[in-house]
Amino acid sequence: MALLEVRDLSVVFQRRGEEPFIAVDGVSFDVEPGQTVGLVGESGCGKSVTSLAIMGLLPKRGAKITGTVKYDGTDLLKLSDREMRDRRGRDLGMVFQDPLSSLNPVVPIGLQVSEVLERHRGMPRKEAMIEAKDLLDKVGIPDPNRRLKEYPHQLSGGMRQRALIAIALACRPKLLIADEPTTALDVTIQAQILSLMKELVQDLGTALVMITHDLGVVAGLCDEVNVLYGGKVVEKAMRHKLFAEPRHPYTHGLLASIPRLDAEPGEKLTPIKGSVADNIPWSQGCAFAPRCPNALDVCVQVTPAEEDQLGRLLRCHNPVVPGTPAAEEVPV
Amino acid sequence: MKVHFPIKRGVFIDRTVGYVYAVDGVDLEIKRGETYGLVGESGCGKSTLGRAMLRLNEPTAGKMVFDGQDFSTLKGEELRKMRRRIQMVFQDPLSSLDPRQSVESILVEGLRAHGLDKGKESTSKRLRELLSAVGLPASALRKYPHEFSGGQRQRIGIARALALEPDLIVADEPVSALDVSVQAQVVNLMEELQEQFGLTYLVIAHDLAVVKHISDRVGVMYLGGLVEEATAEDLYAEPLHPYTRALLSAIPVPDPVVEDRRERILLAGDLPSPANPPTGCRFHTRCPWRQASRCDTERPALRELKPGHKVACHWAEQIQSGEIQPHEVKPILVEENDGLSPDVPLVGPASVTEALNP
Amino acid sequence: MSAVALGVSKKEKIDDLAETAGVSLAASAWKRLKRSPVFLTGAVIIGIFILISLLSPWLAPHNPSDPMLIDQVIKARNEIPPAQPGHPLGGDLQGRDFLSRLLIGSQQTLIVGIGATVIGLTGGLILGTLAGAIGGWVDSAVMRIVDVMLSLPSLLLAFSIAAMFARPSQFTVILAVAIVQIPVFARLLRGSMLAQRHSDHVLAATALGVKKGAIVFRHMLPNSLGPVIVQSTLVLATAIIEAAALSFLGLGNPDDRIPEWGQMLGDVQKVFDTHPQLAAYPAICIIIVALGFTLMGETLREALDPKNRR
Amino acid sequence: MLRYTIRRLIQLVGVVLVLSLLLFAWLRVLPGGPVSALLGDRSTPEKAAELTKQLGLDQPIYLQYFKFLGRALTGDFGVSTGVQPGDSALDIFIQRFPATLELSFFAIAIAIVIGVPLGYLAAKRRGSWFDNASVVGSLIGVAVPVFFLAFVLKGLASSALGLPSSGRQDAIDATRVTGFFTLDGMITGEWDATFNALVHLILPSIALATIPFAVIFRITRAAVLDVLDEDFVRTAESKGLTAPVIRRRHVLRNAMLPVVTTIGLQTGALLSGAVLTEKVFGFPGVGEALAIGFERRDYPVLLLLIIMATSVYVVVNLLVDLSYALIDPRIRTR
Amino acid sequence: LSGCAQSQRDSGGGGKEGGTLTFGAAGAPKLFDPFYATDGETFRVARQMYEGLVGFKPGTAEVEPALATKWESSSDAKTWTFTLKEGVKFHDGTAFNAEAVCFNFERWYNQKGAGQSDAVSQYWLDNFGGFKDTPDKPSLYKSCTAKDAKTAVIELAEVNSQFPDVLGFTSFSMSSPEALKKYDADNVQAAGDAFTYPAYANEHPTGTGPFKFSKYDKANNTVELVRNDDYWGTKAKLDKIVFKIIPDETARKQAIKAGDIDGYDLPNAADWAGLKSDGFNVAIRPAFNVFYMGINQKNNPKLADLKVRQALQYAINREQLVKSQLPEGAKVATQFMPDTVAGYNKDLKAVPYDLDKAKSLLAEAGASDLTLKFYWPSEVTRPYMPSPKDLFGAISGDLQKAGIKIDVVTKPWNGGYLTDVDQGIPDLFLLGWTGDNGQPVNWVGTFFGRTDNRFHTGVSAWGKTLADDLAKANAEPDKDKRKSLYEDLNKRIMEEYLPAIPISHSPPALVLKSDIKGVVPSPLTDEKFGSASKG
Ligand SMILES: Nc1ncnc2c1ncn2[C@@H]1O[C@H](COP(=O)(O)OP(=O)(O)OP(=O)(O)O)[C@@H](O)[C@H]1O
Ligand SMILES: Nc1ncnc2c1ncn2[C@@H]1O[C@H](COP(=O)(O)OP(=O)(O)OP(=O)(O)O)[C@@H](O)[C@H]1O
Ligand SMILES: [Mg+2]
Ligand SMILES: [Mg+2]
Repeated sequence: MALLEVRDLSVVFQRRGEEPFIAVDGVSFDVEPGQTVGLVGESGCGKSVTSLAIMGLLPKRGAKITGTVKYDGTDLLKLSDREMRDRRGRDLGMVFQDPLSSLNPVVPIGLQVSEVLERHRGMPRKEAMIEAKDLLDKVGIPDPNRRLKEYPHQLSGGMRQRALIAIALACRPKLLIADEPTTALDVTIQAQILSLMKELVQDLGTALVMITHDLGVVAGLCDEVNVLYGGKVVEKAMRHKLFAEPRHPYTHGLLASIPRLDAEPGEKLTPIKGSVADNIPWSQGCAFAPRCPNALDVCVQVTPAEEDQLGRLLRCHNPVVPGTPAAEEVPV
Repeated sequence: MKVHFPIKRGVFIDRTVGYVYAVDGVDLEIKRGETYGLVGESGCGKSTLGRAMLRLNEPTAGKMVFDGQDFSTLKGEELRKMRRRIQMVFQDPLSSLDPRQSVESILVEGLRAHGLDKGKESTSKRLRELLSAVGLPASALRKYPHEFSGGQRQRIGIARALALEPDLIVADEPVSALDVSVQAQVVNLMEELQEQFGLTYLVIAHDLAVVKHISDRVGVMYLGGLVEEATAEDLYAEPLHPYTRALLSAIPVPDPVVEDRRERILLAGDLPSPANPPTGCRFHTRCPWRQASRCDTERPALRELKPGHKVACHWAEQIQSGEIQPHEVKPILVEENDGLSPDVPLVGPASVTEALNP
Repeated sequence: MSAVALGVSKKEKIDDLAETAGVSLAASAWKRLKRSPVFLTGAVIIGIFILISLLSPWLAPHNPSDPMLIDQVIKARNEIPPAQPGHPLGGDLQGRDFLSRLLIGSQQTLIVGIGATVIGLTGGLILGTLAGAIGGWVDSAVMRIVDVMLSLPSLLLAFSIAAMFARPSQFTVILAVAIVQIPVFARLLRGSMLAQRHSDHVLAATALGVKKGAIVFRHMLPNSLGPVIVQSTLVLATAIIEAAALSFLGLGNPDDRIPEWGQMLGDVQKVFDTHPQLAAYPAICIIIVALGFTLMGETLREALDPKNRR
Repeated sequence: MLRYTIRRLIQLVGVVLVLSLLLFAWLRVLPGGPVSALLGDRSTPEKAAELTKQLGLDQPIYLQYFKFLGRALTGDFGVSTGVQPGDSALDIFIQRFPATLELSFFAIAIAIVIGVPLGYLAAKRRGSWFDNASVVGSLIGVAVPVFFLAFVLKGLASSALGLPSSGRQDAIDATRVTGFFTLDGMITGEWDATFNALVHLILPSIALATIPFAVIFRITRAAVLDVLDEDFVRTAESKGLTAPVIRRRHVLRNAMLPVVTTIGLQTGALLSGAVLTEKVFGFPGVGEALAIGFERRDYPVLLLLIIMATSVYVVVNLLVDLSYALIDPRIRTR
Repeated sequence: LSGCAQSQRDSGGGGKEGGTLTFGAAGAPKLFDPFYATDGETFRVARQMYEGLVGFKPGTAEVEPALATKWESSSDAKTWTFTLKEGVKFHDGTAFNAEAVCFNFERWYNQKGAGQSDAVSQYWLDNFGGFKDTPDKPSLYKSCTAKDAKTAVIELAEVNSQFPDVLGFTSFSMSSPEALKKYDADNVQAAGDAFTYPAYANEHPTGTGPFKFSKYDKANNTVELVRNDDYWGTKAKLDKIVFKIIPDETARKQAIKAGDIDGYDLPNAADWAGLKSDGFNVAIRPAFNVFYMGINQKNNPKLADLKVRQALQYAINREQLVKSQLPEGAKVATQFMPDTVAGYNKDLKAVPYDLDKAKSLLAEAGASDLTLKFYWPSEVTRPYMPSPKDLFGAISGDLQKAGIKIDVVTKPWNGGYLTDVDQGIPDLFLLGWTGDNGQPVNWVGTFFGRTDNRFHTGVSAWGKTLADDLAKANAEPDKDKRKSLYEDLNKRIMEEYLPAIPISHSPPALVLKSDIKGVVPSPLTDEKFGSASKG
C-alpha cells in the first residue's frame, strides 16, 4: 500500500462576492515509502495548494477541499484539527520555498528546531537542544553550536534552507514535502541543497514529494513525475519515460522551450505560445487547448479524461506522437 | 570599472567607514552586433555593473567608451542625449513599468524626451510598429501594466527600450521572472529583434543555460570581478576557471540520462559578503583547487589563455591539464550581515519607529 | 482544423482585452472600495455633511449672529432661550438661534478641515518633494526641520503655534492645525519618494533620458501620493477635532459671529453642566463628521495597501 | 547601539536649543507677557515701560536669549507669572511632573490592558461583526474630542458613581516622599492616601486613555493580521505545534514589535491629551500647567514645560527605539 | 445684603468650635508677604494672617480701628498719632509695639532695587509715591517715631485725603520685625521675566492675625493655615483653613457640590441660582466697581466728536444687557462710580436705549459709515465683567444695529489686551475698575486725572480742563465741598465730555456651604475667616 494516496483532490477558493476559483482540480497520485515523487508545473498551476491541502494548512474559511488524502491508510482530510497537529511535523514534514520568511525572525534557530522535538518527542528543552545541534550538523551547517543561538537573519540563504530541512526532518517523518526548496537559491547552492536532500532521504528512507517548476531538478531527483497544468495532472510517468518521450503537448512544449546547456550551438527554442491567461476552464474542455499546437475541435468542447497508457497517465485528446519535433510557434 | 557603495556610519557626521565592493575592477568589451552574456551568483555585482554602464549608478572609477566616445565623463544634457543610444530591460516586468501610466504614455515618454514625437500621426504609427514588433495588439496602448501577463509586460519593457532605436540594450535578467514556457518566447523575441534592428545586447542572467543559448560571448562574474570570459561554446566545452566548472556542473539538465551520469562539483559554503571580500583570489575560500601559495594573497588578473578565452586563475593551466586535483573544502562561516550592510541604515534621524508610524 | 478553433479563442481573448481596456490602478481601488460598507458609511456621512455645509445659507432659518432671543437670556437665573416655535433648538448664551448656528457652523467646520488639510498638504508636498527628489544635503536639511517639528507632541505643537499669533482668528486656527501636519506629510512623501527613486520604473525613465523634473512629477510624485491621500482624509478629521481643542484652550477664533462647531463646543465649557445641549449638539456633529472622514481614510488605507491587493 | 544612543542624544540637545531659541524669540516678540502679567489692569504705559527696562526686556533678543541660556544652565528658567505666580518654572515642573507621570501610567495601562487583547481577538476573527464593531468603536474613540469626553465622564460618571472629578488628592494629611501620591502612601503606609489618590486618577485616566487605546487596538489588530499571514506561522503549523505555542512564540512575539513601539510613542504623545484632560479635571500636572500657561500667557512656564515635554518625548522615542532593538534581534545583532 | 447685617463680626459667638474650612481658590498665591502682594488670591490668604493699624468695618468700605485703637491728626493733617493696642504679639512671639510699626514703615520706605518696581511694591507706589532713595519721585511718607511703646507718630509730606484709610489695605499690614530681619524679607530680585522673593515671603509670613501659616503643599496645590492660639482678640473657631487651588471655575463649582470644598469666590453669575437652590449660601457683595466701554479718541477722529460718543451711548441697550448678561443685583451705571462713593451724583439718570436717536446723531456727525476696531479680552473674568465674550457679543450686536461696522479683535488679558489698550490701539474696548476705597479720587481721578490716559482725552480740548478740575477737587481739604465738586464733575463728565461709556455695576459673590457661618461679604472682598465657623 502506498504511503500517501491522494485521490481526486480538489481545492476551491471561494471569497465573498467573487467567483469561486478552482486551484486544484481532481489531482490523484501515490507516494510509496522511500520514493521521490515530483510535482512540476508553472507558476499558479496549483502545486503549493496541493501540498498545503495534504498538510491541512489551507485556511479553514474560504477554501473547500474535496477528495481523499490517505496517509498510511487514514484519511488526513477527515482528521480533527488536534489529530492533524499531532501528525504534522511527526509523520509529515514540510520544507518551504522562501527560507527567510519561513523562519521566525525573532526566535533563535535552535529553539525553532528544538521546539518540534519537544512537541513530538516529548524531549525536555536541554536534550532537545543537543539533538538540534546534531541535526544542524547533519544538514551541514558549520559550527552548529553557535548557530543554535543565532537568528535567521544572521544566516545565509543556503544555511537557512538547511535549517528548514533540519526542522522538517527532526522527527524523522516518513513523508517529506518540499515546495520549491531551491527556487530562491543560486545554482551552486541549489546543487548543495539538492544533494543534501537526496542523501538524507536515502539515509532515512523518507518518501519525498518534490514540488518544483524546474524540469531539470525533477530529472535528476524524482522517481515519478506528475506534470500539472491549471490544477490538473496532465501527464504522469516515471522520469526516464517522461523525459524520453513526453506525450502531452504541454510537457513536450515545456521541454522544447527550455534552453539546454548541452544543446548544440544555434539550436532554436520552441516556445509554447500565449500564457496561462489564455486558458479556458477545465469544465469546458482542455484548459491548454488555446495554447496547444495539437489542438482539435474536440479539445475546446470535451474535457479530456485521464487515461492510462502503459504506465503513463495522460490527459489529452491528441497526444504528441513520440519523435515529432516541437511545432513552430504560429505568429499571431 | 569599479563601483563601490560607501557604507556610512558616524556619531556626528557620517563618515565613510567602508565600501561594498559591488563591482571591483571589471574590464570588458562588447562588439557591435554581438550578444554578451554575463552570469554569476546573486549579489556578485551583475546588475550593478549593468547599471553603471548606463550611468544609472555612478562608477567609482573606470571608463566606459561607447562607440568611440567616452561615456563616463558626460554630464547633464549631453549625458541625457547619449542615453538614447543605450537602453535597458529590467528583470521584474511589473515594477519596471510605472503602474499609473498607460502603455501608450510609457512608450511615448522616451520619444518625447528626445524630441522624436513629431506629430500625432507619425507617433501613433510608430507605436503600432513597436507593438507589433514585440507581438502585442494595438489595443494594448490604452491599457495599464497590471492588466497584462508577465510575458506581455516584458514585451512592453522591450518595446519601451526599442522605441528610441538604441544601439545597445542592457537586459538585466530579462527572463528570470517568467515562466519557462513564456521565457522562450521572450528569448526568441530578443533574438529576432536583434536580427531585425542590428542590436547589440548585454544580457545579464544567473541562468547559465539561458546565457549560453542567447550569447555569442559569455563573462562569468564572481564577487565583483570577472573570472572568465569566452565564447559561449568554448566556455561550455572547456571551462577553465574552477568557479565556472562548478557552476556548469551545478546546473540541472532536464534529461535524466544526462543527470544520472553527471559528476557534480559541489562548492562548499556561500558567497562571501562583497563588503568584506576575501583577499587574493576572491574564490579561494570555496575553491576545490585552491593551492597553498598565491591564491589567498595575490588577486589573479584576467589573462588570455587561448584566443578569445580569458580566465582569472593562477593555476588555470595546471587545473586544465589535471596536474592539480580537486580536494575537499571545509565551508567557512559567512556572516550574512556583518553590520556593514548599507541597505538598512539604522543610524540617522530615521528611527525604526518612523518606519512603523507614518 | 485546429487553427480554426484556435483562431476563434485567440480572437475572443484579444477582443476581451480591448473591451476591458484602461482600468487604472485608482479605478481598481475604487472598485474595491465601492463594495465596502464601512467606506460607504463614511462616504454617505461626508456627502451629507458637505451638502449641508454648501446649502446652509439657505437651510438656516435665521441669521446666526442676530441676538433675536436676547430678552430670554437671563444670566442671573442661568436661563437661555428654550426650544420654541421657529427655534427648534432654542437659543445660545447670547440669544442667537442655535439651529441656524449649527447649520452655518458646518460650513466653517468644512473650511477649517479643508483649509488645514490643503495648507498642511501643500507644505508637506513641497518639503517632501524637495527632500525626496533632490536628496543629498537638501534632504538632510529638510529632514532636520521635520525632526524638530516632530520632536513635539502634535497637539502641543498646535497649541504653541496657535498661541504665537498675536491676533487669533479663524485663519490662525487653520494655520496652527495645518503646520503640525506639514512634517507628517513631508515625511510620508519623502519616504515613498525615496522608495520610488530606486524603483525600476524610475531607473527606466532615467535610462530613457527623461528629464529629472519630468521624472519627479510624472513618475515619482504620482506613485507616492497614495499614503498622502489617505493621510489627508485622516487630517480632515483631526483638523476639526484639534480646532475644537484650540477653542477649548482659548486659542480659537474669538469672533463667533460666523460660528464653527469646534468653536461652539470649546466656548461653552463654563456651562457644560447646566446647558449641556449647547455642547452636545456641536460635539455630536463633530464626532459624526470626524468619524466619517476616519472611516473613509481607514478603508482607503486598506484599499491602497498592496498587501490587500490580491 | 551606544553610538546610536549618543548620536540621538546629541540631536536632542540640538533640537532643544533650536526649540528654546524659537520659543524664546516668540515669547519676546509677543505683546503683553511678563510686564502686563505683573502689572495687571493697574498698568499704565509708563509703569510698563519702566518695568520692561527693569527686567531687561528692552535689550536685543539674542542678548536676552544668551542671558536666558546662562541662567538656564544654572537651573533657573525664570519665574511663573500665571500658573503659580512667583514659583520658579523648574519647581513647577518638578512638582507637577510626577502627577502627569502617574496619570499617563494609568492611562496607558488601561489602553494596553484593553487594547491589546481586543486587537488580537479582532484580528483572529477578522471580518466578523465583532471585528467590525471594535474597529468602528475604536475609530469613534479617535473622533470624540478628548475634552468633551472628559466633561461627559466628569458629569455622568462622577455624579453616578461618586468618583472625585477634580484634583489629585483630597486635602488629607499625607506625607510627601517621591511626589507620586500613590507610591508615597505605600511607602509611608498611609493606605488611605494611596487609595484617595487612586480614586482621583480613575476618571482622568479613562478620558486620557481613549486615543492610545484606539491606536494600540488598531496596531495590534493590524500586526496580528500581518503576522498571521506570514510564512513562518505556516511553518510553525507545519511542525504541528500546539495552538498556544504558536500564538505566544510565533504570532504574538512578532506582532508585539510594532505594538511595543506604538505603546512607547503613545506614551510620549500623551502629553497632548493631558493638557486637555488635566484642565478639565483640575488635575495639577504638567498638562494643566500648560493649559493655564497658554490661557494666562505664562511664558517662562510655557517655555520650560514645552522644552521639557519635547525632551521627554524625544527621550521616550529613543527608549522606544532602543527597546525595539532589544526585542528585535534583527536590529539588535546589527 | 440684609442677611449679612445680622452676622456682624462678633455675632459669630454661637458658631461651633474647631473644624477645617476648605476654600477653593482660583489661583495660587504669589507669595505670603502682603506688602509685595498685588493680586486677590494672594491678599485673601494674607488677610487671614495679618492685620494693619486700621481695618474696614465688615461689609463696608468704612475704616475702623484694628491694631491701632485710635488715631488723631494734627491741624495741618500732616502728623498722625496712632495709639496701639497692647498685649499683641506676632506669631513668632515678637511683641507688637510702636517700634514694630515704625520698623514696618521704614521697611516700606526703604525698598531698594527690585523692591521699588511697580510690579513689586505696587500698593506703596500707588498710595505713598516714591522711596527714600528716589528723590525724583517724592513720597507721601516722611517719618515714623515711636513715642512710647503704644504710640506711633507718622509724619506725612503733604495732605492726602486717603490717609489713614490706605492703612487698611492688606498691603500695609504689620509684619514681625524679627521675622522680617531673620528671613531677609527685602531681598527681592528681578530674574528674567519676573521677580523672586525671599524666604519671608515664601515660607515665613509672620503677622498678628487669627491664623498662622502652616504649609504650602505645592504638589497638591493646597495652602494650609492654622489657628493662632495666642491671638489677642476673639480667637478663631476654625482649627484650620485650607486653600485648595482649583483654577477652573466649573471645577470649583463641582468641587463644592461634591463636598470637596466649603466655599469659593466669584462664582459664575449664571450659577448663582443653581447654587442657591442646591442649598448653598451665595453671599452677594455690594457692587463696588464699574464696567465701561472705553473710547479712544486718538485713532479715529470721528470718535472725538461728542455726538458720535453719545450715539454710542444711545445705541447700547444697557437695560437689556444688565438684565440678560449680568448677575442679580447688577445695575446700569449712570456715572463712573457706584453710589457708595462720596461724590456720587444722584441726579444723573441713565441715558435710555434709543436706536433712532443713535442713528440720527451718527448721521448728524457724518459718521453713518463708521467702522470701529473693538477689542475684548479673552482669558479673563473680572467682578465687573463676568463673561467678557457674551458682554461683548451683546454690546457689539447693539452697535451693529445702529449701523456701525465692527472689526472684532480679541487678545488674552495678559497676552496683549492690556498692552494694546495702554498703547491706544483699539477704538473701543471693554474695561472696568474695582475700587480700593470710598474716595472719589480712586475712581474718576484714576480714569481721567491725566490727559495721557487710556481714553486719550488729551486729544480733546476739554481733556486738560477735566484733569485740572479733578486735581482741584482732590486738593480740596473740606469734605463736603469736595463732595459737591465731584458731584458736579460727574455730571459734566457724563453730559459734556463722555470720554467713555459707563455700563454697569455688578455685585460679585462668594459661595459658602450652608454650615459655614460668620463670613461677612465685603465690597472690598475683605472677608476674614477669623469669625467663621463650620457646622
Ligand atoms: N488562499 C488563497 N485564496 C485564493 N486563491 C489562492 C489562495 N492560495 C492560492 N490561490 C490561487 O491558487 C492558484 C494556485 O496557487 P499555487 O500557490 O498552488 O501555485 P503554484 O503552482 O505553487 O505556483 P508558484 O510556482 O508560483 O508557487 C493560484 O492561481 C493562486 O492565485
Ligand atoms: N545602492 C546600493 N548601495 C549599496 N550596496 C548596493 C547597492 N546596490 C547593490 N548593492 C550591493 O552590491 C552587491 C552587488 O549587487 P547587484 O545587484 O549588482 O548583484 P547582482 O549580481 O545583480 O545580484 P542579483 O542576481 O541578486 O540581482 C550586493 O551585495 C548588493 O547588496
Ligand atoms: Mg508555490
Ligand atoms: Mg541583479
